Amino acid sequence: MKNGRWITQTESSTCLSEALAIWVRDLRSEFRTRYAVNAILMFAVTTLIAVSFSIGSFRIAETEKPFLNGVLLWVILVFSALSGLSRSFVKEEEAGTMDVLKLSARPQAVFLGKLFFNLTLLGALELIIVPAFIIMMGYEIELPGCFTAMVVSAGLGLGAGTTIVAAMIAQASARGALFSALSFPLLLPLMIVAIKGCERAAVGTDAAGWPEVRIAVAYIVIMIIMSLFLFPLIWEE
Amino acid sequence: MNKGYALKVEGICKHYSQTLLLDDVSFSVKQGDVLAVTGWNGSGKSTLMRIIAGLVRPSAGRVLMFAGEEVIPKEMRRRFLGMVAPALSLYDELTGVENMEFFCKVRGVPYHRSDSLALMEQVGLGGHEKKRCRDYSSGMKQRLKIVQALVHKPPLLLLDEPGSNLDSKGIKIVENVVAEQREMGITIIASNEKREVDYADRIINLSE
Amino acid sequence: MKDGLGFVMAVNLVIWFGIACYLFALDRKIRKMEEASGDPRK
Amino acid sequence: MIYKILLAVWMTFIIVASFMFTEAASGFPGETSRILFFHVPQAWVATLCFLLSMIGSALYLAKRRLGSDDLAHSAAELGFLFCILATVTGSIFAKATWGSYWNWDPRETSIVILLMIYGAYFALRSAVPDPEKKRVFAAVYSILAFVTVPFLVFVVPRITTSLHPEDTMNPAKPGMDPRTLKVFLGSLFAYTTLFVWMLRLRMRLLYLEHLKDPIARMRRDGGIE
Repeated sequence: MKNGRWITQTESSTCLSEALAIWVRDLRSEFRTRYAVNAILMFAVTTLIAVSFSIGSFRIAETEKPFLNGVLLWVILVFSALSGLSRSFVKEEEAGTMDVLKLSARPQAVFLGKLFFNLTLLGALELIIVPAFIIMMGYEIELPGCFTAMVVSAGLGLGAGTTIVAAMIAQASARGALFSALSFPLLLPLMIVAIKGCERAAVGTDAAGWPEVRIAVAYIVIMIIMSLFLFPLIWEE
Repeated sequence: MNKGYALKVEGICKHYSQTLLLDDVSFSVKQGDVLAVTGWNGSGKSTLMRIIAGLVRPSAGRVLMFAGEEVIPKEMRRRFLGMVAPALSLYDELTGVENMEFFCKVRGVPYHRSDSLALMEQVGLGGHEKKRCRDYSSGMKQRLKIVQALVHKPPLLLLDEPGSNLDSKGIKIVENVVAEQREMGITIIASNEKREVDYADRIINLSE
Repeated sequence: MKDGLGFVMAVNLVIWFGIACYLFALDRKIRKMEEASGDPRK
Repeated sequence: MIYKILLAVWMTFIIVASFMFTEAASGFPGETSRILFFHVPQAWVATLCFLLSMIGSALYLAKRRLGSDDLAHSAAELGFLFCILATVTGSIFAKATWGSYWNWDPRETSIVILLMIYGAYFALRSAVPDPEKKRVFAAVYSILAFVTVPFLVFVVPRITTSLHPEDTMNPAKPGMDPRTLKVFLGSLFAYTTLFVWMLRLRMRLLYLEHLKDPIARMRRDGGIE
């Protein structure tokens, strides 16, 4: 051991730098094992194919399309997210690395790191599924800008709402079922808002000021702030 | 910057469902001390270590760590301690050096690949840094855990059965680490191995 | 006042008396358990 | 003890009054509007429980005193009960007035979400073995759920109105005549008192359970930091 080792560096790690380190580590592990990605994409692709195969782009009447396509899109997105977003915490618990993480990073940083990771997964999910959905279901959208804003903000809301729940169920038994049961009541308002927003964007009339997008952003801000307060309580014994 | 670090453990009790695991454990250690905690299996050695590390909340009593005069707040204690324990495991899908990189960065220690490689070299992991931890033998994993606990040069070092899975060379490394830490800070070893208990100049037996 | 209404009211009253009796019985049972438990607070 | 007997008498008086002394509100088929003397107080108690459960949870997270967790747990249980009652009476009323048991008017949505939140709360409480973690997780979840309810109650109804043909009229306040209003408020008071009585019973029961278990007894009196 070099003799200079005694002087303890006053660590200057900010919450963000710790979170980024956790995020990068999670991405690297995920890239190698691909547990979460497989779970999410498998679910999403199969449901999308099942839906588009059975309905196709003609079965729904033209007037109904904006609304019904919005519902189908968000059913696919929310439930495929619910099938994989708990993976990062659950794997951490099963591998026994949660204690090491507790000893090296502050709770807020762990939350943010895992949140970024979940948002990356959701981003990948949306990038693949939304365009495919639009093409396969013949979903004409009048205001693409508003539509993308809605999809992105609701995706962020999905991440914000489920990350702390994933942390809790990772330390409980019956994890998979519990995660959906706990997350769904919290996500339902967001889902209703997202469906309405997509319909409004698709129809394209009276979409001034993107009301639903603003509601989704409010949801994101509230959930992240609440989670930053509550996460340390469930993180430390 | 060589503050006199000290650790005070007062009246620690811990109950699990109906059993009383730890009953009023108290001691205090200061810089340069090496303390051994012994006791039968299930006497609460590991639980006591986890309470000191702040991973577990005691049913009663408290743990205070002093840097010079002022008390280090509980949330900050994690920056001043390193822990090696059978229950702590590293990231299997990452390679040895990636684990080191993660622990350096997450602890805010400036990460230089060369430093990490040098540290790994010293615990006999030279040349293994590219392999995934999954492919490490349990002895190699134990050495990596020891290195990981020292990466931020902690004044308080908690070693829970450090010699487990280690060959004679590995045990030499543990002796080195304890000797090095003795001058610099506090060491607490939880073990029943006679060899490891002899490192200590004070012993606490949880089973009496 | 419709004829059926009296009947509905009667049913409600019966249900309420059942609930009230059950609650009173529960209250007494708990009070006994509290006395038997040697509770420091009492 | 007195207030319990008074409550029993008062509730009987309310039941009689809601059938005998008030006229059925106009605009509703037959006598169906009388259910409001029972449906609305139940929904009110269910929401009150949700608030109490949140307060108990916040107190528990702050002070880690078992009493607060008992409050949160009992309030959630009673909330679940009254929520089911409100949902049932609500759909009976919906069937009588609009011909369908369920047509997702915003109030029905929020009651059902409340039901799901209570269900999830109990699922969480039963899925965490370690009692300490269980209480902390339940408390955290109750607070998180409480934060999303305003979204549902205030935000969603306004934008979902165009989702479905909006044919509901706010049944709670159909321009009450003074006599109905008096009985309605009386019923509200009766239900709240009944709720308080049941809540205290449940909390005393939980307290007794804690007495049997030595650690909780120490925790409960000591109130560890």
